[in-house]
Amino acid sequence: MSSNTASIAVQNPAARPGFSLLDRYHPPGDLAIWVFILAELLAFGVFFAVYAVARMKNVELFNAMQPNLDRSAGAINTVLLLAASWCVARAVAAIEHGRRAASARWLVAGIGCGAGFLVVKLFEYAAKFAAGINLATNDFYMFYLSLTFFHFMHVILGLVILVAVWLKTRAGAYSAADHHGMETGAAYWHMVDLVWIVLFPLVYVMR
Amino acid sequence: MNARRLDLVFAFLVAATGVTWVVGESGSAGPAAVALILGLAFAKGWLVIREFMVLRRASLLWNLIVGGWLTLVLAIIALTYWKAL
Amino acid sequence: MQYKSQAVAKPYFIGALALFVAQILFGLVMGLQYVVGDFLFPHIPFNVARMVHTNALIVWLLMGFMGAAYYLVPEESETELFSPKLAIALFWIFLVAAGLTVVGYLTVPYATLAKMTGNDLLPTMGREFLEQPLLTKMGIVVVALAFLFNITMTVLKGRKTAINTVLLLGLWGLAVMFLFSFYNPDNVVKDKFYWWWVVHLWVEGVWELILGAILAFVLIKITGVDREVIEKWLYVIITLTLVTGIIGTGHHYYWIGTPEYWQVWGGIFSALEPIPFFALTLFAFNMVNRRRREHPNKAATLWALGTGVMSFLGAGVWGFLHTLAPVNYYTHGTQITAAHGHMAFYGAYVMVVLTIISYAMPLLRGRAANSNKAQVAEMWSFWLMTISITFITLFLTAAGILQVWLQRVSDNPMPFMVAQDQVALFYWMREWTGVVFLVGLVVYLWSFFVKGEEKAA
Amino acid sequence: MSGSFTTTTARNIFYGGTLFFLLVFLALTFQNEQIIPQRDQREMLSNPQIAAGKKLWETNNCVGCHTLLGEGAYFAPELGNVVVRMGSKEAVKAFIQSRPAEGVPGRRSMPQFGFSDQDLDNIAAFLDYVSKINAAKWPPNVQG
Repeated sequence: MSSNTASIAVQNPAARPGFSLLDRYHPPGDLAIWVFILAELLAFGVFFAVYAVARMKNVELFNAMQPNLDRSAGAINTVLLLAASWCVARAVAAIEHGRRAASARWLVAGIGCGAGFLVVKLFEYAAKFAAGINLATNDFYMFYLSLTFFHFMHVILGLVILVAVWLKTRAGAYSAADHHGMETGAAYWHMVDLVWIVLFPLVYVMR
Repeated sequence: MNARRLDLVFAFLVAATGVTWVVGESGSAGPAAVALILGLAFAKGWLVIREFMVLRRASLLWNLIVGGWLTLVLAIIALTYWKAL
Repeated sequence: MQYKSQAVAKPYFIGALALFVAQILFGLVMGLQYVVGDFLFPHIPFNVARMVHTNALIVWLLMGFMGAAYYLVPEESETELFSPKLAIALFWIFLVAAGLTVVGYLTVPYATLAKMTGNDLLPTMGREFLEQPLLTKMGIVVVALAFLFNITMTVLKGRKTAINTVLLLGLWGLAVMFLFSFYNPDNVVKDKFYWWWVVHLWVEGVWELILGAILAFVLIKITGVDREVIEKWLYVIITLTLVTGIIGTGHHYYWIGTPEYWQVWGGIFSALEPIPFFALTLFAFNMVNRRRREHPNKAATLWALGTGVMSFLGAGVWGFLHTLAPVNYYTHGTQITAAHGHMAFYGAYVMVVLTIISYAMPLLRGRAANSNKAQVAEMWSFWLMTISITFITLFLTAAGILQVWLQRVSDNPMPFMVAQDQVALFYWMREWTGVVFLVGLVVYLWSFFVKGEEKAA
Repeated sequence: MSGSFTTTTARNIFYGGTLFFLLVFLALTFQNEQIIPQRDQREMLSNPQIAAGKKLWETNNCVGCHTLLGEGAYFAPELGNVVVRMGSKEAVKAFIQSRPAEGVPGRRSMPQFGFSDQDLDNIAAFLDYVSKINAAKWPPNVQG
């Protein structure tokens, strides 16, 4: 399939009972991952809304605690995640032109940035744990730890997927004609990035 | 996919993050700062959705669902910040 | 019936239905005790009737699951059962153990039963739904392991499909989570915490895998839709189930001494638990609407669709009603919980077992479907039971709302028993609706004996 | 094209997603174990009466009628806070002792279990312990 129509999944709806409305022209990647992505976005969305409402009910606490967070680490991590997403997007662009080696290199770069995120985050957590902070400290820290930890786990899962995609790329499983699997993994990774784009300003910055 | 286009998107995303960080470090608070940061978050999210997740190639329905998620989440956040003023 | 060994499912289905009758009869006893407090007192006190009611339910559902597995696995794996003899032997062991347990509940005081059955060695009794004596619990483990061995060996030697894989996962999960019933620390908070690993991770976790697999199997058979399509739906549904349901366990950790963060985690994830049930409803209707054949068994189709709708209403909607911590603070431990429990168990698990029985029993009796007359009777029973459970749920919900208001919210909260007297009217209405349910059940059983023109298998 | 919605991908997402959320749940459970010592009054358990009382609670199937911290049957009052509601352990013991063996005509009544004085002490100690667990301010009021 040519690169420009790769994502426009043309199907005969009659041949695919169920999901037909969503199945038509869905974004690149397997529809199954998109159902999963929507479920994840919903979970994060509700989590953000609950955070926002909890903050509204206790602004003083949240405003008093927020400055204790390491905003610079948060910003560095934002850039790392964006860079990882960019690398992954470039990897897909490369494979669309059949440049398998370049695609694999972009993936390695993306994985490196994602791993960098984890390292920065671990230092951040270490500082908080050293200060004796846990989920029971107060509402703000409960949300901070819950949200970032839940996201942290998603970064790990996203990296596992990216590593699998990278291994398959190196093994020559993808080509300009068929890189469905890579698009599937990439879509999930971008979701992890998208969620952080909301999380960072909400938890670290806005007051 | 156009590599140059992706590079430009990435450059914008990093720049927007930088602005958010500066606003945070300056200790700015209040409606103007919140509006700016939320606006930047929306722009960043929308770019990731459209360009990285390539929803610009998907159907309107999909754009409405994922874009709607971003809009709704940011709107709820904006509402609670406004209520808590 | 394509494989001879599928026939072992038959006694399981019959045994399950017999226990179903016992469950309903004791349900009626309890319902009456709610309004005529001294009914059968002190011979069968409420707690004894309740044990029979809930344990019979659990055991007959397990029997239904096992019967379903014995019917479905050979056909999916395209091979005879590993050991039909073992299956039959296990049936009798299970039935006798269940029977002896019930006799024990009814004839000796519970404390004496505990002493007689060695509860002192490893105290596990007397916790809700896990009241079974140690011996029975160990019997359940042995039967479950032997059953799993039999089924797993069958799958291993035959074709592996999504349906039998998911079913196996669900059944193994069921057995593994049951092991937590042997953990009973003195610390009440820990006791309650891990007790839910059995109860919640059963009904809002692994049992839903079993449900999904059974429903998918029946839908393939009665609609003729491509296996490929149905298996995708199955995976999507069970993914959503476990993604929401595992952390959803947290909605039981609000008020039992566990930290407050569970109110957020449990609330968010359990609030999403209706989604897989909604998907299940869509799934059932979608497949039936796109059917490629007209299966003569209309009753089975009705049960399958009913499972989709009623599980969504009972487990999804009624669960959501009181799952958020600010609401649950007031409704926790009231008739609202009872209302949800009744419709959820009926809508999800009772109905899915009746679906597979409805589909498989005619085949086990050598015909493609029952006669039209018998099916009409069965469909009558469907509506009688389904409508009455809906009204039971509504009446209990009304009782619960009133109870919450009088006992928890109002300025001068009433003591429990005073509030109970105020809601007695709803208990009476529930009891009479329960009688209608029993009528529905009788009609259901009678439908097995209705004669008429039958299509050969 | 390998298909836009493949069973293999759906299956992999099922296994991956389940494992993932199980890990998150286990992490939350780990944290739970870290925090509950501040809430569950475990130091009280050095009193052997409480364990004995819990066993009596279980072997008489009290949960078949009552709730304890809201869990159980809804036929009889909540007992997580019964010591507070009745005012003292003595009042609880007196109530249990006073139940008529043949019940009350037309009314619900607790069975007469014929507990010894020691049993009663144990049960009261157990209920007292439960009432001291930090249950996030539940129940809403003393009526339970």
